[in-house]
Amino acid sequence: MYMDQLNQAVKGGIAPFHEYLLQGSIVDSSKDVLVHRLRGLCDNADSNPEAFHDHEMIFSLKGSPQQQPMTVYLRHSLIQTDCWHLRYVGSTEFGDKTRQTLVRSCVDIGVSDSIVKFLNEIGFKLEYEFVAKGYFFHKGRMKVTVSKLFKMNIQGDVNNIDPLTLSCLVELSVVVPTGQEQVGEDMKNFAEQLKPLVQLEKVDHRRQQQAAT
Amino acid sequence: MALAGVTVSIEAVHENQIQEVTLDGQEICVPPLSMSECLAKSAQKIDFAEEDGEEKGKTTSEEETEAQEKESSAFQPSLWPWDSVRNKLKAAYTETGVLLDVLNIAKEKKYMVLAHVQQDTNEPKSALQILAKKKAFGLQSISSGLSTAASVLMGGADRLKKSQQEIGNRQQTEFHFELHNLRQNWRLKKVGNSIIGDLSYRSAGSRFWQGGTFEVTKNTMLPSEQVEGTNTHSALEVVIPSELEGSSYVQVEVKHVSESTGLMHATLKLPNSFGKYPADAHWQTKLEVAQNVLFCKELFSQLAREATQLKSSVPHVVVGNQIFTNIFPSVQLSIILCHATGKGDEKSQPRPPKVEHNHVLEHSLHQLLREVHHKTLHLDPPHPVTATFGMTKRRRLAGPSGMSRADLKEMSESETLLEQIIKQARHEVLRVRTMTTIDRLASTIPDPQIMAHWSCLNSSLQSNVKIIITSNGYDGLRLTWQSLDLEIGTDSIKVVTKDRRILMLSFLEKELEDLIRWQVSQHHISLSQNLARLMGWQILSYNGCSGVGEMEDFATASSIQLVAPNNDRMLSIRSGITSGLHVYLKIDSKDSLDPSLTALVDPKWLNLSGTFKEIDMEQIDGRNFAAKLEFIMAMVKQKR
Amino acid sequence: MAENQTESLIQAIRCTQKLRASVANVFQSLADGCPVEKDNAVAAIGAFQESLLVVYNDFSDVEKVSSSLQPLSSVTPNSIYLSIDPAIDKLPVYQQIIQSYKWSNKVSDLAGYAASVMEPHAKSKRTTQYSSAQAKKVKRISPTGHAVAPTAVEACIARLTQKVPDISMKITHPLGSHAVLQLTLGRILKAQLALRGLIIERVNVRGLTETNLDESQMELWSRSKYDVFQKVTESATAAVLHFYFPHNAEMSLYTFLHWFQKFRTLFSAPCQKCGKHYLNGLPPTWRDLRSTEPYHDVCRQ
Amino acid sequence: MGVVCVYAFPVPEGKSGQQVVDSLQKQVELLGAVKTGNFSVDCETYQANTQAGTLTTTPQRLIHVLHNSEQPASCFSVLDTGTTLIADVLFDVLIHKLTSGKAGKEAFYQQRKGSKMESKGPRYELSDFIIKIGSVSMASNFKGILVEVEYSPCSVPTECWNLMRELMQSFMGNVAETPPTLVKNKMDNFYLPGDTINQYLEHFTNFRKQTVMGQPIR
Repeated sequence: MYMDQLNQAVKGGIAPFHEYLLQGSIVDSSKDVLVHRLRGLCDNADSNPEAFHDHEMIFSLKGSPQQQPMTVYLRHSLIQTDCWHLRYVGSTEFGDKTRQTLVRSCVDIGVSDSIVKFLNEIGFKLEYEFVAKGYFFHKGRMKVTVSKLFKMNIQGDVNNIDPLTLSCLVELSVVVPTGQEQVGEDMKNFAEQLKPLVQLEKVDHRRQQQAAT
Repeated sequence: MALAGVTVSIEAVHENQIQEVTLDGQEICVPPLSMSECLAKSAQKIDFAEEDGEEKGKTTSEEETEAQEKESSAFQPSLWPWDSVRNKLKAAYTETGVLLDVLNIAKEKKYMVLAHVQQDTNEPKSALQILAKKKAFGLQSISSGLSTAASVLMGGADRLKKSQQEIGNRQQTEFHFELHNLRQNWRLKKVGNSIIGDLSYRSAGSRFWQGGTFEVTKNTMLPSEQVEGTNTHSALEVVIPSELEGSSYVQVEVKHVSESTGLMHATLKLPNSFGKYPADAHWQTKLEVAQNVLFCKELFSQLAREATQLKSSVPHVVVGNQIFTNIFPSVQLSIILCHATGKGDEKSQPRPPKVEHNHVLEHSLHQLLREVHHKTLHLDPPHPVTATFGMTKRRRLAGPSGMSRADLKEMSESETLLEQIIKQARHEVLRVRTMTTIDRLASTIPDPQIMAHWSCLNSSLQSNVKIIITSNGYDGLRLTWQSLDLEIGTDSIKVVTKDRRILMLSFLEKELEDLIRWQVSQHHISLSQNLARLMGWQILSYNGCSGVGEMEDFATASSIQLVAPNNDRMLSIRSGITSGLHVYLKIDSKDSLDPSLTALVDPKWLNLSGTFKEIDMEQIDGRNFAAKLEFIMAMVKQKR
Repeated sequence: MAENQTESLIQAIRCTQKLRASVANVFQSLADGCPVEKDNAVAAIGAFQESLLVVYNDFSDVEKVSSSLQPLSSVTPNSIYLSIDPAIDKLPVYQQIIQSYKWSNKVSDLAGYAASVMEPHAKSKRTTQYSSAQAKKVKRISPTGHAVAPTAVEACIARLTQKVPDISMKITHPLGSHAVLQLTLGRILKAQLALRGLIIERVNVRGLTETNLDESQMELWSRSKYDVFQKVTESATAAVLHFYFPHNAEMSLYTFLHWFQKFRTLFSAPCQKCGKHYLNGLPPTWRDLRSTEPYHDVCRQ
Repeated sequence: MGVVCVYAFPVPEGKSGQQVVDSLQKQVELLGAVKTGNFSVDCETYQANTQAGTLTTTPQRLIHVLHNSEQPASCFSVLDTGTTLIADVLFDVLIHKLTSGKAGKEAFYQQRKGSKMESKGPRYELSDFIIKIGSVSMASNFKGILVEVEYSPCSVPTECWNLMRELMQSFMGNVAETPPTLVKNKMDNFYLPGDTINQYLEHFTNFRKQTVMGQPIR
């Protein structure tokens, strides 16, 4: 069943999945409190929070002006080093203001370790890269990550890193097959419970980018 | 250094004060004082009686000034040695002043800590004796003041402690304290005015529809009204939904259909004591029992759902609170949910004949459901963290590692609880059958010996047993062993013999029995073969399936012909599975030789004649066949 | 002097006995009492006096004899009385010893011959139920291979690792104290060996790339999905039965491993009988138990 | 992952491809192999979109995207430089994004016309061997026959080459005299799923070249 759906999607060339996303940030000093709260709220309260340590590289393909640039996000786990993950994120659906969360189509692809070479050879260029460290929680299918971002002093060297800011990025996300709308509500409710500590909101990246430029 | 001139360092004479000179002239020195002792001593030197009212304010006000004061006043006693006597009248007044100061200092910790001085009470005392004449009065006044102050303080502390304890004791029986305890073990929330708790397994991964909410109320009954002897009175009561009251368990039985005719009405009768727990049981037990009821219900409903959905050649039957399924022909597995409400509506039911409840299977059922729960919660965390969540690591890597179709298929397969428990039950039945068969054969067949070696590492679906067939007294001779390895699976037994023959046996005991009996008959032949070789006899022929003689019920008899070293005696041994063991001996006698053949020169031709005669093995001395055969061989040879 | 000593000792003992008897007599008569009659009284007193006199005499005897005895110093060890023994030279001890020595030498020689003569028979047969004394002795050494301390198992495995270099071994204890050996044979296969003490209870052979579906299931129980490894498992099981020496578990483990390491050439060695690799979809999956040469399943006999 | 050898089986003159396939099938069945369904390996080739303008910075690369029914969860992409990427099947979506223009914009890559090749046929199992007899077609024209033999328990070619050769020669004859070049180059290494795909790609490229040689350029 899953395969059928997938094949259809592949043939149609549309991403079969949508990501619902809320973002926020918290200063380092309060991070422990948040982690503590999350442990209580999420599943597996009995075990220690799962730590992660990833290296993310952002590649983009820019051709002539007639061509729409294309960006992909490549993540490599530094804990399970055989795991590489390529992600393509579609444009955000903003039309609907009533939506509780940011919704965007996405394609998640597990890839083998030759991916960097492959991307370079078909014309992709490395835009920037960073290292993310932090904790992962889940409640049902909701993913919560508390990650600290580090900038890399030397390109490609994941050990020589410095923290980017004095705060942590908090993300609440769910990836579901197209057409499951009630997820947003669940996420909003969950975000409410973290309220005084961290404000999870839908972030308009485009507006941010415009503000920056 | 040298150019700068000679440096002269000055230090105090290293000399200790002599405390006592003993009769033999030895000097006992006062050990040098440490810094704190020094301070304590100089503090004691202060004649507080000397201080007047003006200074009082200063001492309390500032630490540093006080310290300075101390230093300056430290020498006063020596300057005014006799003044204390003169000021006797003034002393009474000053004393109270000092006490006030001390209390001030003691109360406000920031000025001074009293601990050090108290520790050194012994030492000052000896000093006190020496200085007694000089300033006995002043010091005594200080020490008495201090002790009064200390006792006041201690008294206060004691009272505080006592009151604290009293409060604690009182609270233990109180509602809020209990609630606090409850809160630590169970999920509670407040809705309106009532407190609702949840005893379901949802937070542990269960997806069962039935909720397990309970209400927490205050116990209005006073402890005095309680029946004496029950010291478990608690101020808190829990109200459990009626469908979760009582207690329950899941009964698993494996039985032979032929043995119990009225299968369908083998409804479970509960022992009378079961399902009742005192109405005033502690809330913890109540909740635990209720939780168990809920768990059993979930387990049973899950199994029942699977039973109806599962397609099998013999359909599973779900009747009321019972599930029946055939695991082998005429062997039935029944899973029954027993729920006793414990409401006293129990009719005095006749005790049913004791049916064997399989605790192992019940336990593994519980374990299986808990595993399901665990799996719904404990998903593999994604790495990198953006990766798709909800897949195992293996599944995530399936694409990039190019996993084959077979592996993927294997991974996606999952078994239902019912299937798993049926498998386990099958294995269990099979194992018990094998065990009893081997034991029965081992006890009925005295010669050779059958030994079974059950392996200590078993899984719930597989176990191994090695069967070794030996003859008593000859087990040092490894070649004569007949051994096989049985791997008991879920519905068949795989047999590997020592010479690497693979046999698959079905679930029928008969097959195993036949196999072992056949191996026993084979053992006799191989034993004779090896014995013959060792005794110097020759093996003329060996026939694994001899066609002559009595027909066996199954398989075939085997036979072996042996000839003595001198070629004049011959033994023929025939070992059949059902026909038993027969030994025939041929002794050729020259007299019985055909007279026409006497012309033959070569004596070997003489051996052609003669008839085989059966030896009555019963009459031969020896413990078992091996010993008897050896005896025969030796005897026959010797006669020559 | 020694003679005198003993004689006087004997005499002293005798006197003491006498004294004892007389004293006993006195008391006896006292205890018996006597019918008190007028004329009898004097006689009775006389008799009593007499018996007392005897006691007195005896006592003085004892005293006399005891005075003649020399006090024995209790410190002196008994060995001092060796000197009391007669002169060695006069006794035939030496000859006797020589003789018995020769005799025992002869016995041991003959026993040696007998042993060498009887050895082939003895090896072949019985744990001798005839000579019961020996049988009992044999019985007492019951196999202990199953009850070996985990540390001893580890030490044994460490020894075996050196002896069988082709196999890399890892000890795990998945369930309790009994070890499960994880064997990896080159790039060919891996195997699990369930041990009880040092006795092999189960072998399971699987492919190098075969992974466990989930961690909870032990590899020991999941059968390989490849026919070839199932066949090898069967061969190994049969070999375990063959190499089973309950009295020398380490040896049986070693011989098994030694045999098992020949599966290094599972895919590459041709059958010794038909000279081919391939037969019915399988390579030679049997290794001869003695020569360890590869054979196809059907080619081995 | 076992060792896989892929051979192009020649179609003699005067025989149709179907006849050869049939006779091979019969041979394999005689060996005792059991048919276990069908298989397919397909290959699609993409090239950089050169029409988009002269300013393009995209290198002139060919991307071959292959799927093997034996690895249903994977999508293989091979560049003409030899770089092989193995990814989830969802990678197709990304390829689609790369090749489809949006909102009037041009795409980076475009599909080569009529380049889709496929090898399809029955799949047999013989003990631990998997034998696949595939007919290669390019744009629904028959191009030739590819026989794939996999020995799954072993993943080092040197170990099991002789074993495999004996089996292969028993139904293919001299075709399987030596290992395929790709396997020969890494006899002593572990065989990986990507190697199978590269063998197929090599054969596909050969077939394509033959076509080009055989037919005058249009």
